[in-house]
Amino acid sequence: MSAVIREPSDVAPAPYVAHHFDDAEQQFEASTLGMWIFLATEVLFFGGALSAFAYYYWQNADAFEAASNHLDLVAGTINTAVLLSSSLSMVLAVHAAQTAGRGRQIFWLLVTFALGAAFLGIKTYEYAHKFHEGLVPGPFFRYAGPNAPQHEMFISFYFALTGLHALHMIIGLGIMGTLTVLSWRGWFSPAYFTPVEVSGLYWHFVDIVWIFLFPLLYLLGRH
Amino acid sequence: MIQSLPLLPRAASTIAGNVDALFSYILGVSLFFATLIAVLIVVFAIRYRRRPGRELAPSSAGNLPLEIGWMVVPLAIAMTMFVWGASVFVAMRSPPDNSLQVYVVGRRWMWKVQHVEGKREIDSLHVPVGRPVKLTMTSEDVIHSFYIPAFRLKQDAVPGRYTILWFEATKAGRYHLFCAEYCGTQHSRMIGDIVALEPAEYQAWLAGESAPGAGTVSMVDAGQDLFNQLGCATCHKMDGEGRGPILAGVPGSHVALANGATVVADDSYLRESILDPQAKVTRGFQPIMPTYKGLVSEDQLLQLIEYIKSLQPPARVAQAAQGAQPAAARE
Amino acid sequence: MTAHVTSPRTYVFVFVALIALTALTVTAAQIDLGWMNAVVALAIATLKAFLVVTFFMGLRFSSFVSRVWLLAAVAFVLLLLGGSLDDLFTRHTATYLPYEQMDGAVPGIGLDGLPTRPAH
Amino acid sequence: MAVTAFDSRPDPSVTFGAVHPGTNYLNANYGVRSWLFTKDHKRIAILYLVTITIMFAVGGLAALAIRLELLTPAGDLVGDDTYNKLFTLHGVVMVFFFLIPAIPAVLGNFALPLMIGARDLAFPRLNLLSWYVFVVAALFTTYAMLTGGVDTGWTFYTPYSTEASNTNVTTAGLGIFISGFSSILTGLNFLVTIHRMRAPGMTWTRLPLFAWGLYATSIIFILGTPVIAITVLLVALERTLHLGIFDPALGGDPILFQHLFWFYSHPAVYIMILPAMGVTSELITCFSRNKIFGYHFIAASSVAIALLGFLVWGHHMFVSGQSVHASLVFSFLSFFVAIPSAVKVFNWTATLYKGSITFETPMLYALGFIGLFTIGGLTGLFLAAIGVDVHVHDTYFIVAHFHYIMVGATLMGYLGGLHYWFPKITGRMYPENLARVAAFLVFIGFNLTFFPQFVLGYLGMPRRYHVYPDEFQVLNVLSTAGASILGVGYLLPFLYFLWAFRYGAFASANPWHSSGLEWTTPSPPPTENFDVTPVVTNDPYEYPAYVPPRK
Repeated sequence: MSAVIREPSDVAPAPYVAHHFDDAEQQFEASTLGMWIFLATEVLFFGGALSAFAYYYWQNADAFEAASNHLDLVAGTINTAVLLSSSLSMVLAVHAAQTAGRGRQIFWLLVTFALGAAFLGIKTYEYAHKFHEGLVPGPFFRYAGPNAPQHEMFISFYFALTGLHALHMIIGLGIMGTLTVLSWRGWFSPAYFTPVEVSGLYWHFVDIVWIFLFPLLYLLGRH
Repeated sequence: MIQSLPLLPRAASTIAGNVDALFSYILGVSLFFATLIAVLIVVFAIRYRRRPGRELAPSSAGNLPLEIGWMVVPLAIAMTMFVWGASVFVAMRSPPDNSLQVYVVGRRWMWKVQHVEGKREIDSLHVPVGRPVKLTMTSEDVIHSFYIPAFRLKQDAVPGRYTILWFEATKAGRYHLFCAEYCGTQHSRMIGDIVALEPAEYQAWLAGESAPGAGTVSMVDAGQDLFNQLGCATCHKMDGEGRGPILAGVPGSHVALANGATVVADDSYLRESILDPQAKVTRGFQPIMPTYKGLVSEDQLLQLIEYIKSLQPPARVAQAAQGAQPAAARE
Repeated sequence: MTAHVTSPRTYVFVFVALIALTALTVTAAQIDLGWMNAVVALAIATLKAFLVVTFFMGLRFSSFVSRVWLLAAVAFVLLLLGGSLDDLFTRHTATYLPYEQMDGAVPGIGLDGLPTRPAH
Repeated sequence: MAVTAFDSRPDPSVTFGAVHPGTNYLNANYGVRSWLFTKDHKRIAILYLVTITIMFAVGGLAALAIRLELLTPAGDLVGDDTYNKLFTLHGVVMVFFFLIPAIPAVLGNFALPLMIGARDLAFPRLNLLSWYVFVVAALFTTYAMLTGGVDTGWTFYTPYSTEASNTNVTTAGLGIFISGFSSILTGLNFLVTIHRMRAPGMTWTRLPLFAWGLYATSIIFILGTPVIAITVLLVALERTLHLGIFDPALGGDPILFQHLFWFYSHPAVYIMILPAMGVTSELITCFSRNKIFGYHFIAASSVAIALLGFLVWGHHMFVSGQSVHASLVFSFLSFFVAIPSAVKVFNWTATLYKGSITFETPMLYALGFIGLFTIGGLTGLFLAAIGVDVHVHDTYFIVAHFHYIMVGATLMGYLGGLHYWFPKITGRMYPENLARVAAFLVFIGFNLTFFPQFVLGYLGMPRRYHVYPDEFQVLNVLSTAGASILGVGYLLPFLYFLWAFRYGAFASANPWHSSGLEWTTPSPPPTENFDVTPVVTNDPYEYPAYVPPRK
């Protein structure tokens, strides 16, 4: 195979382009594709747990629906709204990075951070309540009604799914904090906003997970 | 040693012939293709090896009809294997209505068999030749798998549900029973015998004494002899004055252990306590009992357990009965 | 650098739609639709996820490969779900019972012991 | 164009033991820090090579102990629990810490950017991170093994793993969970690299077949690994936090665990074999000096195997209590995997036709791969046919089958690739004759070890058996004898590679006269791989045209 030698580019690449990329375009395309593929992995990660949930829901529909009524619908609905709002502020942060300066970037990143923290706060309140009620799997499980084993399994799923989701939220908060610092240092501009864009993809994905968890966990038995 | 090298297992059930025929068919196809590939590679390797003076010419880099051919032909052959395999499998999973019902419970690490007539067996199963037998199985702990190589049959025994296996033995004899699903420490010792008997012998066996092969001595009597012979009675005294706990009433009861836990004194516990006495020491007693591993056979163990189960404490019958109740798994 | 800048007005519209769909799904859950309740809830959730993916995550501007991978991921979850549910739906021959209920459920079967479980 | 066959042996004019001139990735900088903080894919490949070699030694020693124990029917060497921990150690270490990362993380990491004309993988820092994650996972698992071991088998079946086992299941499970991230990051990196980092002119139909194999493998890394991750995580949470997902007392279904487990673990076999197939494609065409036969079909069959691999997991569950309907569907689908596998074997064989074949060590391994893979693949037919599988499931027939595929074939590919790229990795040649001896030892030893196990399995000897009936002894003795030959065969390359790294003759840029892009840059390559970005103008494997005329 004859390797035809291409003339090296005369133009020095921008400082934010890593050495092994040809240009910022290639770097942006690689980074966003990388995040999409990572999200494909995440889909299967939550999908595995949700498949198990569906498998048991099919067998114990009545018990699961009854157990679902033990969850706090108001808290869950508020949390859904909070998380959707954080997605809006995240997308506005990306927009700010694409078009505006540090001030608006930092503002929207901090709003996103605050809404994410609010979500976790409400979640903590819910968890505390469940512990208090004895609706926690294991030796402290207290439930006297019928189908107690299935209730305990539902509660297991509740903690497993929302716990994994909360873990993703905590990682997301870490990313928001990092982005804020980087933005304050003036990293992002309309010419280079790849980290904000990629982090946004992650944040929205965590939102989507909640969009599915909310009806499956909170709404099954309301009728 | 060479005489004991068989290449095919014995075949002793109605389905075994079908399985072997299917096996032979796939083996034949496999041998054909393996030989074809091997011969082609060897011939090409010799014929087209690098030699001085041989011209190096580009050969064809592909051939569509050939590619389609070696996709379609193997697929067609594979489909015959699927249909045959599926039909054998459906037969394996369709017990006839006139099957003899037997119940099997797997537990670590034994097979407990119970015949409808009330006869019980452990790690063996007596069946009549020429009559379909349907096993309904479950497990008390983890997954086990009831495997009879001579019958070419296997089915997992799964905790929490029933699974079914049926067969019809064609030849009288004694066949291996293996647990094929890994189930912990003594998985490889969870084996037994399938004893296929002629119908008349089977009826005689069914009417005979409780312990298979025990002759006129019942398991309880044999167990009592062993109990005295091994010196168990020196410590496990009936009056509570010995260095070991009173054994009467223990089977089936909840035993509080030295480590604070509680166990249900089932057969496995009794067995473990004889073979590995330090594992679960009853609360209030010293871990001084020696192991009887290697000193008692599996049969003798069962006789001992049977004997221990037969012990009746005069004043504690009620308590023992209460302890033997199936307690809920979670309190 | 490829920047597909979408106007904030679009984002706000999508956000409002998402909130409205949340209200709708909470309302629909209160009405007894039988087995359709779960279907409706999942359909609304899927629509919401579609809005987020398309607008907030900008899938409409992203590469063909990204879309293929996203679809593949969803398809593989459905595959896992479908394969395991197919097994579950067609177990005609096996009765599924919790272990505790099995004792005595079939004449002749005696379970004289219990699973040894670590103390919970 | 017809040219005379060509002597491919290394250039004898290079001096033995002298210092290689020029700066390359190995001598660009020195010191521990320059390795532990490297972002160079070639150095990370070597870090992986060292790590998985250690893990291979650990798993291999366990295998040795298992085979020694099985010399006699009685359990006389080790106790029951020790034996169970040994095969679990062997399985967990070999599957998750050797076979899965072996070819992708070592050979793929090293060769992929070179083969497609990139300066590095798309995410070099992520690449280093994935090695660190891998080391942490390996340490976790090793810790679990050292502090009492695990006795569940590598399959971690519930309820045994959640309820019954009193061993370090949680720690080992977390180790596997963490190693999953390493796999995912590696797969992600490969996918993005192949999509976005190809040199100008490197179109999809010019992509080397090893890169196609890595792409197919990465599909499974991305779509399969997360499912095993969540599954072992749920098992670990069940043991520690008392979640009740698989608990039979709550109505938990052990079969569900098996669905989730095999959804990943069946494709995981293809994680091991697909890159080995890619390596074999490279080797067969290179040492036949013949354009690969049916390039498009070999490339497409890799992706087909990766995708079909996700449709067949239920064939591990024919006797588990899975419904008859589901078993029939999974059996039907399983047979389709045979087609792309057959396509590959036929195309490799056809590539030899009218070639100019030489038998250097990599070629011996490639031919050995075809042999072992053919046997392993054909015995897969027995297992897809449910009627036979019911008999041989969980017997030594299965053990033999998956060792032929996962170990025999994969290690043939791995060792073949290691010999093939050794000159590129180190700039030195390995001792050819000794290497050929080792290749024969591996092939003979492997067959002697595992072929008797097919017979054992059909006779009915179940797997994971510590003690076994006397009639199985002869075949077990044969198997153990084979294992000792195999052990020597695996030890030899380790020793002469170490020797050759220091004392081997210098290699030219292209000692095999291969057509690949990686051979256009010096051996060893500079840190940036290519001084100028190559532009590809030809199809791959333009062999007769490429081979220089004989002297």
